[in-house]
Parts: sequence; structure tokens; C-alpha cells
Amino acid sequence: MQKLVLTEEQQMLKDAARGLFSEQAPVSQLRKLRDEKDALGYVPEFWNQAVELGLAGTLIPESHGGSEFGHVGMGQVMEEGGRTLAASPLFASGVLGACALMLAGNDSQKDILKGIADGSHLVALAIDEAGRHQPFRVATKAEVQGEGFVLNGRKTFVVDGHIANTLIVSARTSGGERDESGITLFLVDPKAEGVSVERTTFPDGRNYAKVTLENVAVSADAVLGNKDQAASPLQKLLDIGSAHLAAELLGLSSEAFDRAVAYMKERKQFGVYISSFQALQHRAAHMWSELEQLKSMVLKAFMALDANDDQASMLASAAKAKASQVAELVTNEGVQLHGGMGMTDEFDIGLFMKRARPVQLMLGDFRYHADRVASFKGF
Amino acid sequence: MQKLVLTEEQQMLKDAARGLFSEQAPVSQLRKLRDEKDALGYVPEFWNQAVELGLAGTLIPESHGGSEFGHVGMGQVMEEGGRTLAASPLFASGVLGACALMLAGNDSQKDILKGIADGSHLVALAIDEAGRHQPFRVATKAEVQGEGFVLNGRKTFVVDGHIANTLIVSARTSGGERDESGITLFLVDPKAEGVSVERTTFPDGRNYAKVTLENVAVSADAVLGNKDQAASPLQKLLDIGSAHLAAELLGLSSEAFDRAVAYMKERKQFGVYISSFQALQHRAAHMWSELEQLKSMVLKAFMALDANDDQASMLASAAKAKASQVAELVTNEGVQLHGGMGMTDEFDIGLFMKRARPVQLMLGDFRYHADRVASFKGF
Amino acid sequence: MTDLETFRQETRAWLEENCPQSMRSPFKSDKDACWGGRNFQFQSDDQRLWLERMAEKGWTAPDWPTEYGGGGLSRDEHKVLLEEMSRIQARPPLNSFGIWMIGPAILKFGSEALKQQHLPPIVRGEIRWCQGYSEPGAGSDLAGLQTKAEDKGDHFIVNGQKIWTSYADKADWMFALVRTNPDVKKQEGISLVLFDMETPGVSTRPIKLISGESPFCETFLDNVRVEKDQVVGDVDKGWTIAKYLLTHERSMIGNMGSTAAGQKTLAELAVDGVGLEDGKLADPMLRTEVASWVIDSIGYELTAERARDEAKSGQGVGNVSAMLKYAGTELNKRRYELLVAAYGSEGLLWEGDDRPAGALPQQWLRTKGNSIEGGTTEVQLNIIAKNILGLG
Amino acid sequence: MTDLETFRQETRAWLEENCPQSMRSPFKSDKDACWGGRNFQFQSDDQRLWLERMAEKGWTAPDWPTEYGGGGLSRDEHKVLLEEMSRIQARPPLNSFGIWMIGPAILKFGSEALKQQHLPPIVRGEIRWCQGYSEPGAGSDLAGLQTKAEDKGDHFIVNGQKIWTSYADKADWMFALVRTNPDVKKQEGISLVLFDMETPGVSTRPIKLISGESPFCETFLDNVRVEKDQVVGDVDKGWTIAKYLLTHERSMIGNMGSTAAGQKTLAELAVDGVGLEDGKLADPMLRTEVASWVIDSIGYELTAERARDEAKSGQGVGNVSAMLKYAGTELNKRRYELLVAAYGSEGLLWEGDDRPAGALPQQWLRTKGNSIEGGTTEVQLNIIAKNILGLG
Repeated sequence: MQKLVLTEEQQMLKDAARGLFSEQAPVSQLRKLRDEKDALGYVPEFWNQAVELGLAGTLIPESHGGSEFGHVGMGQVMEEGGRTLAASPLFASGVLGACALMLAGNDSQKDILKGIADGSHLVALAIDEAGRHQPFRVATKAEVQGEGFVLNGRKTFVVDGHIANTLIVSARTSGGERDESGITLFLVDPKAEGVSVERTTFPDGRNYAKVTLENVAVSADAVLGNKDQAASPLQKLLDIGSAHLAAELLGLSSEAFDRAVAYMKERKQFGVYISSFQALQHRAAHMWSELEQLKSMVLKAFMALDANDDQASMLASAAKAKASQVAELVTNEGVQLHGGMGMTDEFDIGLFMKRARPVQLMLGDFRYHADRVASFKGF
Repeated sequence: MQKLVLTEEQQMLKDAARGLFSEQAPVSQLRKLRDEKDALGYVPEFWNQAVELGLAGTLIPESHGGSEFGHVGMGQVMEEGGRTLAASPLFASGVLGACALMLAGNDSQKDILKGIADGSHLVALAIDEAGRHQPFRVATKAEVQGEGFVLNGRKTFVVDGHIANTLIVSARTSGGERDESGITLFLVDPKAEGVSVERTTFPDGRNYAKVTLENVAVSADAVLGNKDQAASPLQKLLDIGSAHLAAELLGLSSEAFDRAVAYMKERKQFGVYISSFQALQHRAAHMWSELEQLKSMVLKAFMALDANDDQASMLASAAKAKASQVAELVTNEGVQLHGGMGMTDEFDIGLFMKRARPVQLMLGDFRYHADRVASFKGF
Repeated sequence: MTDLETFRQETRAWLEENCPQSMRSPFKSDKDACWGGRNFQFQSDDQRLWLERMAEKGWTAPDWPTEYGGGGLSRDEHKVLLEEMSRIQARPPLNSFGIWMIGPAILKFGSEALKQQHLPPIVRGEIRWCQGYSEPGAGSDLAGLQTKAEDKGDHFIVNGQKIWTSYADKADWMFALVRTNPDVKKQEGISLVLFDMETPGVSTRPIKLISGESPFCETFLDNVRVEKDQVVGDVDKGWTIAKYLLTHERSMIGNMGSTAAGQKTLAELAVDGVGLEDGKLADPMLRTEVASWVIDSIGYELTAERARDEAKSGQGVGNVSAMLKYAGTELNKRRYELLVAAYGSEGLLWEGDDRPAGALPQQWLRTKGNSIEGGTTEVQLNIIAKNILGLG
Repeated sequence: MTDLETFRQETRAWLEENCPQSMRSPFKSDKDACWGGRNFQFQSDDQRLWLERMAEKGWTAPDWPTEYGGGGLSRDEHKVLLEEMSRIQARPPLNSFGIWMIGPAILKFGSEALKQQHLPPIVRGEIRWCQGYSEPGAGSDLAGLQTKAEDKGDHFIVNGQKIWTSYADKADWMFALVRTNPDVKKQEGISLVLFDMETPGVSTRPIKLISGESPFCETFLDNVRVEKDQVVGDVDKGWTIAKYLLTHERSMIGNMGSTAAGQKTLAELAVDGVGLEDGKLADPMLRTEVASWVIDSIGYELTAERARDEAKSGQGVGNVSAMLKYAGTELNKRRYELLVAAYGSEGLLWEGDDRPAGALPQQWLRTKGNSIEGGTTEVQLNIIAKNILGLG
């Protein structure tokens, strides 16, 4: 069995990513984007550097311009990005977009991968239609019209939707609103007639959009994968996405924890450092224990995905479930342990909480994934 | 609105009960009953004293020999009995038996109340058929035979079943196994042909029985209440029983907590009293807070039952749910805070844990009652 | 007819006649509250009229003595007044830290001169007060405050910094704890002083929270002159008064665990967000959590009720405010986490008028402060452990 | 063929020939274990034969040096042996605190004479050992032990009381921590001594637990003579050895969070107890809790695996045994609470052969000790906070 440790190469990638994020995309960068209501929502200079380091193509085959570093590799990048709350299209384009095309795309569609890897082409996945993740409850309709289709519907919580060059949209081509079969994925140009993309603001200051499709005509070539049969590749894609979000939650929780521990060592109350209070020590020790378990689960999920292990879906869900729980615990405790200072916008610790919740909810929260784990385990 | 405090009379009853239990039925009495595998499972001398104090008739009208002190009154007795883990037929006979007859009995059946009040007649309720409480899932059958019925089935977890003079048995007279309607209550003489009562042993050393009914013939007079329509009075009875069990859990949890706090003040580790460790202090403070909330809920549930308030069922379920949760927390912490000593049979603290679980499960655990509360609240 | 019944009838009639129709509905937002003070902008003539009429009767401070402008009502009369106001949904005429906090402290501990000077303007809503307790370095260790008051004969010169001063930027006067003696045990060198916010050397800066704008400010005190006759109680003995006021504050904040009348319950909101299937919340896991919260909140509300009833009956363990503060604020935090879960991403929309859960993200973030302000959860647990359980 | 492959083939052949058929199945109960010692009653001739044959090859202690009777196997050979034994489900020939605990300590810290005297009988299963560490007054403060060893020239006279001595009533020798110097820092006056349980003045009394009978005993030491050459390592330096053994013990107990091979999982048992409806556990609230437990247990097992892999690779933070002990034992306690909930009253039946959940009530109660023995949960959290997080 593969050892649950990083290879030397993976460790080097992790270190390189940490260096890049901490120097070129520190927390202050996100704060600035937020305060200035930046139109793009990320810093192109940073994105170029990330691309130059090959991060956007980590998952993409060398034949399509990537470095083919696998999920363990990309997971390290996501984790390190979580640590600095880095804002970039890496997840939307480099993980979801790239994997969607790799899983379901035909040869000509896969040409997009090169653009993803070199950072010039951004992709976003438009799946959700309500506040809670239910990927197979699809009301957006795609009706046959001539050789192509015409799309109508609304999507929400589309990560990096407003900067995407291509949207991947799930729509119903047959079946009832709750059926797993009858769903089809479409590549949609956001500039096409009838598509409107509205950027929405979230607590984390990141990019999410609502997408409205009003009689959007697409050609037959726009179908990604097989008509009516998107459920299977889509689920695989969501497993992958969930694991990478778990990695991001691991990163941001680890950083929030480290900051809380550091604060405990510098803050005095009643004449002593608050790190000397046993009640706080035990809470910190419990959190550390939880973070260690999460770390193992995230790593294992990536290894299983890379190995095409049949436990990969279960492990990805378990990791996302645990990550959501741990992130909620650690970011709440992080603010509490900072006391009044933690409540001020001036301190960074609150930003970790504000980032955690959207990521917890994205592609399913603790409850969604715990339910899946139970089903996988036959109960 | 009625004040959430005891009246002077209720407080006097509580004090009297505490005196009786602590002097005549201390924890050592239960230990002795258990160690000697006592055939009765309670001490008749103590029962006589309790009866003399009027405890068995607390809920029974004066016209039938009781003191008509209401649920708030009886609840204080149950709570105090919980403190010393007192073993007696008080709950089975004085609460469940008495209330069943009062809720559903005809005049001649109500004659039994006098015997309950004077302690000479013991009643037990045989409802459950499986490990988890599902009172309306009844497989025991009662088929019409001539003027009467013939009963077949098995009952389990019958509190004080093996010492009862009368069993109250739920059986199906119509409908399917899961239907709420079609259930009838019967008064059954445990000595009747075809009835076998087998005492079973539980961690708390208390009396529970399995009852087997094999072609047991009963007359039409044996029907308690209306044929097929037991669900409504039975549910009311179970609400009452749940509130009183919540009171018992409150009592035993309060005592386990007091003992843990006392132990913290006398046990030294690393040269200091363990009561000085902040992590333990915070856990104790949390438990105390939980106990205070539980106390309010139990009192309110009794007041609502006495007032026939339409929130009574919801409040009884909420109290039993919370009591089960708090008892699990406090008895586990009680043992943990006693360290190795808590694990020995020699120390009493473990007995509180052993008593808590059967009472938690009896008439429905946290999950059962939380589900009911959710339904009452419309979600 | 008893005197109380007469009082009720008279009150009812008076309110009927004097409470403007537009003042007979619950606040629609925080902005509807009347805070009074020198620079207050009344929202409407009705709002001003309602304040003036109530103030004239002393009913902005119904149980204060009439000699200081109060209503002079007995406990029972006060209750009747509140009941009658509630009957017609009359809005409180005045929100005021003067009435809630410093007024009672002056009444209990202040000199006759201070009472004469400060209480009537408070009752009339002419002077708005703010509280200067916390300091950046002190946190939970309130008594460790560093703001220094130097004795200059007939006055003090005060230097230091206060934080978490609610509405300091809008208030006219501040009541503040300052260190008048640095050479004794920290609790024994503190005084409670009063000063006008227009005194030279006083400046304020609003604090932005993780939830956005807030009423909190930092207040900088730079050689601020405070007259000696503006000390409440004795010099160096302010800590006793501070504790009295803190207990008061704690029980107010503790109330957060309750669902205010008219507000939708968590269960109702969860149903709005998640929907029902077969009459049950469509997410069974969330249903479990909401049910557990509902049970705990029943316990909390009944405990608050029992504490009040016990206090009236002279029963109970007494000091339960720490427990209510702890339980109530933790409950409120859980409530908002569950709401975020129930609404999902749609519940996190930060801006806009058509958000399905309104200002939920801001409210959710704001609740995180509940277990910090007014004494942290950790401090409450310490208090319970030490004062009630005798652990130490 | 590599040497290792040759070794595997030879081992496989030897086991095939020498392991009796009746020793090729998992233990059916604790009683099937072979503990050896002077008074051990073998269950069967096969059991005795299996021990003798394995002991002769030194494979009861495969990695000990051959000069002390061990197998002298390399790390890789040891692994092959275990794999080959596992292949035919061969039972461990000997359970032994000698092999697990005191043997390694003697090997690492003991004199040559002690090695010669004690190791061969341990390998052969002739002498059964017990551990005398805990004392009634000490608890988590192990170093605070009071059992006194008075220096009498060539021997010590030992007085005191030990508790939680597993199988003291069945053991032949004890390794015990005693205080040889009361005048120094508590950790610096402790020695690890060995003595025969038949020495005059040694008596034992079994401890009954809340779960019933147990292997634990109290051991009373009343003027017990211990020869000076029976001190392991240096006099007064026993604490170092004790810590070495404790870390070892902690990682063994921590394993409790895992579900042993062949054992039914919590999820399977919950389904047995509660049943399925539409493929889901019939109680949705319990399902939530079981799912949460399953997720946590996946995390725990993977973390134990990762810790092993990191240790092999020379990575990781190192001392994770405290965390594994903490997480594993808390998980095991939760597992049993959930089982009790799943089976309901039928799962609490204390006696009888036809209980649906077997000895669940006793097992459930026994788990409560997991977070106490081998260092309490509180001690593990202290260790993590201080040693790993640097809080203090």
C-alpha cells in the first residue's frame, strides 16, 4: 500500500506553493481586493506568477500543456492557498474546469486545457440552482432546437463565474427535476446572447456569480460528454472538487489555528499569558488533534483519486465532511481566543471564518457529505 | 402565569422525600439488593415507610385513598429517589399504574387505585416489544373469543413486571403492526394461565421483566378504556411517564454531579487539589449550567401536565430528551473525574451511570423525544 | 376598585390619548429607536412628541423618584404601565444608557448634587451617555485598566484609551472607570468619573467589526480635565459600582438566547430555507441539530423565567446571571450557524435588498461577539466554578 | 532468490509443519490466550506444543538476540514471519508482559546478568510478569509514587501498595517502580526493581470494576526484600525507563479506536440493532451520530497509519502517541454509547447466553476506563498542549 506521506517532488511543490502564496498573495492582498471592490476579484500579476510556476496546469496532462502532477500535488497547492486566503481562478479553472474537460471532453473540447494551463482561458462550473448543494436537482432546461439546444434557467454560487471565458452548465435534457439521469453538461460562452452573469458579494470577498440563461442557443458541439448521462462524470468531478475544497479548508484552518496559538502566547490577561490557562490549552490540544486527523483524510482522499481507488468517492466525502466540521470549530475558536480583537475587521482572524463558511457550503456541507458516507457504508 | 417555583407544600413534600430516601433507601441499599440478587428487588420495609408517608398515592385522588398532590409533587419524589438510586415499585405502580387507571379505567377498575395507594397492589405496564421504544408498533395480538379475548405475544423491558399483581398489556385488536389505531389495553393477571414472567438483569440491578403471553384468555372486563382506541390515553400516559423519568434523571445526575464536585475538592494530583484545574472547572461549570436548564424544563413539564396545558406533551418530551442528554454527559464525566477510582465497583459513582442508561432508554431516548419535539414544532 | 385597577384605567386612558398612532408598532429596524441627546435627529414629530409626553410624566424612568424627574411608580404600577404599553404595542419612548446604567448607579451611589445635576436631563432624554470601561490591554481583566487620573487638587487630569464604547461618537457624556491610585491592589484604586464628551482632549474613532459598521468606538483621552465633584461614590471605590453595573449588563446580554416576539423562530426559518418532506425538515441531519437547539432553547428560556420567579420569591441560588449569559450567548451563536447551514449559499449573500435571508451574514458574524462582550464565556465559566461551585 | 524470499519459504514450510491445526484460528474469547508462567493451565496439548515449538526457535520474541533465547530476526524477517503466521491465521503462541514490556526494558537498560537471568525464561513462557507502577494516591501523577524502598546494604526493604496491577494474582514476577530516595525531586528518586511474587510480604487482591471481574489487582508490599542486583539500570534513575515503557503502553491502548479485523463495524451493528428503512438506518437521528463517528474513525485510522508511515520515512512531528491515545479512546467510548443506543434495552441485558448484543453492557462500561488508564485524557491533552504546541 502507498505510504501516507508526500514524495519528495510533492513536498517540493508544496514548498514552492507556500513561498508563492505567502510572498505574492498574502492575506493583505485579499483584504485589498475586498476593500477596493476590485472588478476582477483577483490580482492578474499574481495569477501570472502562479501560472508561470505551473500551478494552473498541475492536473493537466503534459500533452495538453500541464505538469500532470496529480491530485496529491494540486491538493498541496490548494492547502497552501487556503493558508493565505489567496484569491485566484485556480480552483474554478484549474481544478473544476480542467477535470470536467478531462473527464468528459472530446478531443476538440480538450483543446481548451492548454488555455487553462497557460492561464489565458478561465472556466467556471454552473451547477447549483439553490442555496444548498443538490447537484442532481436540475430545473434548468435544454431543449432540442434544430441541430442544437436552447437553454433556460438560473444558476447560483458559480465560483469565478463573472471572469470565466467558458461556463460549464448542467441542464436537463430529459426526466423530472429530481432524476439523476437526463442531465447534460454544456459548454456555454458567457458572451452568448441570452446569458447574463451577475457577480454577487459574499462574506469572504471572493468571486461568485448568478448566471441566468434566457433562450440561449448552443450548437450540438457544446455538449460535454454524453447527452442525458452527465450524472456519472459530474459526480466524479464533484468528488474531486470536494477533496480540493477539503484541502483548502485544511489550509485555512491550520493557519487560523496557528494564529490563535501565537496570539495565546503573546496576549496577557490577569498578569499571565493566556496560553497558561488549562481550559484554553485543552481546547487547543483538541483542535490540533482534529487538524491532524483531517490532514490524514485529505491526503488519503487525494491518493485514492490519483489511484482511481473505488473508495475515492467515499474518502472524498469523508474528507469534505470532516473539513467542514473542523473549519467551523477552528475558525469560531480562533475568533473567540482573540477576544474583542478577533471581532474587529482590523485583525485578520475573522477573514478565515468568512472564507470558511462559503467553502464549507460549496459542493455540499458536513451534512451532505456525512449522508453520502453513511450511504456508502450501507446505513 | 404560574410561577416556576415550588409551593411551600411541594417543598415540604420534597424535603420529606429526601429525608426518607437518604435515611431508608441510601445507595448502599441498592448495592445490597444487587449483590444478594434479592428475589423481590426492593426492600419491603422501605416500601412500607414510603407508603406510610403517602408517596405511592401522591397522584391518586383522595376519593381513592391518595393525597392528590399532582405531578409537580410526585416529580419531587421521583427526583429525590433518583438521588439515592432508590429501588421501589413507585414509578411502575404509583405513576404508570395509577395514571393508566385514572386515564382509562372504569369505576370498578379504579377500585385498584386504593390498593396502589396503600402499597398492597402493584401494577406494571407491558408496552415495549423491542429494545427501542416504539409504543405503537404492536405485534401482540388480542383476538375475540366468546365474550372475551385471547392474547398472544411477547413484551420486554417491563418495569417491576415480576412483582406486579396486575399487568397492563397493550395488544392489537385490529389494524396492521404499525397502525396507531387498533390498539387496546388489557388488565392481565400475571398468574393467569399462559402468562409467564421472566425477570431479567440490567446494569442498574433494578427490576425488569420479559412477559410472554400464550393463549391467555381474558374477559371483556379486562379491557382498560375503549377497544381499538388505546393510542390516545396511552400517549398521555407515556407523556406523564417520560416527565417523571426526566425527574429521576435530574435527581441522579444532580447527585452524580455533586459527588464529582466533592471528589474534585478532596483529590490531589501533582500536589494540588484537582478542583484547581481550570479545564475541569469549566467542564463542571458547563454541567452545572446544563443541570439548571434541565431543572427548569422538568418543573415546567409537570406544571403543564397538572394544568392540562396543550403544550404538556411537547414539554414532557423536551424534558425527557434533555434529561437523557444531561444524564449521559454527567454520569460519563462523573466517572472520568473520579479517575481510576471511578472505574471500581467499590465506588458508588459508577452506579449512577448504570442506572442512567436504562432510564434514558425507558419510554424513549433523546432521539425519540427530540423527533417528537421537532414534529410538535412543525419541522 | 383597588388603587392598582384605578391606576390601570387611568394609564390606559392616558396612553390612548397621548401615544401617537405611528408610535404603536414594533421597531422595523434599529434606526427607529429614539436615543435622545444634544444632537439627536428625530425621525418624526410623533417620535419627539412621544418622548416629550412620556418624559413629562417621568415615564421614561418610571420607577425613579419624582424629585429627580422620574415616574415614582411602585413595582406593581411599573408592571401595569409596561403591560398597558405592550397592549397597544407602544414603542419605548427612549433608549438610554443613562436610564439603564449610569442613572441607577448615581441613584444608588451618587451624591445629592450629582443626582440633581444628571438625573433630570436623563429622564428628559436631553443628555445621551456612553460607558467607558474596557481598554485595549485589559480585555477580560477589566480591573487591570490603565487609564490614569492624576489628582490636581480640585480636579483630575485623565490620560488613556477606552475601547468598545458604544455610541461614543454620538454621546454627550461618558461615565468611565479610571485609575486614581496605582499603588494599591488593582481593584482598590479605581474611580467612576463623569465628564462631558466635549471636554478638550476627548476624541473618538468608530470600530469596524467583522460584521461591518458598529456602534462601538475607541475613545482617546488626552489630558482630559474631570472635576472632582464628578466622581460617583468615593474616590478609589469605583470597582464596587462597576461590578454592580456589570451584573446588570450581563443579564441584558444573556437575553440573546431568546427569540424575540414577532421574530421568526429558528425552526420556522429552517423550514423556509430547507423545506419540508413528509412534514419533516428535508435534511434529516440538520433536523437533528435544529431539534437539539430547540430543546436547549426551551431550557434556556424556562431557566431565565425560573430565575426571575425565584428572585421574586426569594428562592434559588441567586447569582445565576453568569450562567444565563454563558448559555444564552452560546445558544445564539449556534442559532446563527444553523441558519447559515439552512439557507446555504443564498444565506451568505452580503449585499442587496432581495436576499432570501436578509442581513443574515452580518448577524451571524455579529453573534460571535456575544460570547466575548460583557464578560467572555471563559470568564462566566470561571465565575460559576469559583463562586457557585466553590472550585478553586 | 533473495535471502528474504528464502526465509519466507522456509518459514512457511516450518509453520505448515509445526503449527497445530487447532492453533490456526482467531481467539474465540480472551480465555484462548496463552500466558505461560509457573501455574498456567494449558487449554490443550496443542496450545502447549505450539508455545514450546515457537519458543525453541525464539519466535515468541522474534527480534530479540539469539543469545538470550530470542529469534534474532531482522526487521524485514520479523515482518515476513508475522505475514506468514497471519496467512494461516496462526495464533500468537504467547501473550506476555515480559515480551511486551519488561523484556525490551531489560534489553535496553539492564545489566548483562539481568539479561541472562530473565530473558530466556520470558522467551520460553516460563515466567509470567506483571507491572507495578500505579498507586492509589498517585493517579495521573505517576511520579508521585510513595512505595518506599529502604537501603539495607545488599538489598532493599520495600513497603507500599500498588494498584491496577494486571494479573498480579497470576504472575510470577513483578517489575515495580519504587522510591529509593525521598529527598530529591520526585522524578529523581525512583528505581525500577524486579522481584518474585512469592517473596514473603507480597499479597494481592483482585479489583472488581463497574463492568465486573477484571484482571486488575491491588498488590500489597509489606517488608518485601528485593536484592540490589534486581534493579534495572541505575538506582534512582528508574523514571527514564518508566517513561520509555509508558509511551509504549500508550500507543498500545490508543489502538482501541480501530475496529479489529473480523469484528463487526459500528455501522453494521447499528443496522443489526435498528434496522434499515429505504436503505437508511431507521432512526435518522442515530444515523447522523453514527455517520459522524464513522467519519471520525476513518480519520483516526488514517492518522495512525500516517504516523507509522511518517516514522518510517523520518517525517512528521514525532510524538503523536498522546494524540492517538486521546482520540482513540474517546472514539471507543463514543462507539459503545452509540451501540447502547442502537440496541436499546435489549442491548443492556446483563446476563444470559442469548443476548442480542452479547456482553455489550460490560464492554460499554469497560470502555469508560480507556480514557483513564495509561494516562488520562486530561494528561494527554496537557502533553499535546505543552510538548507539541508549546503552551504553558
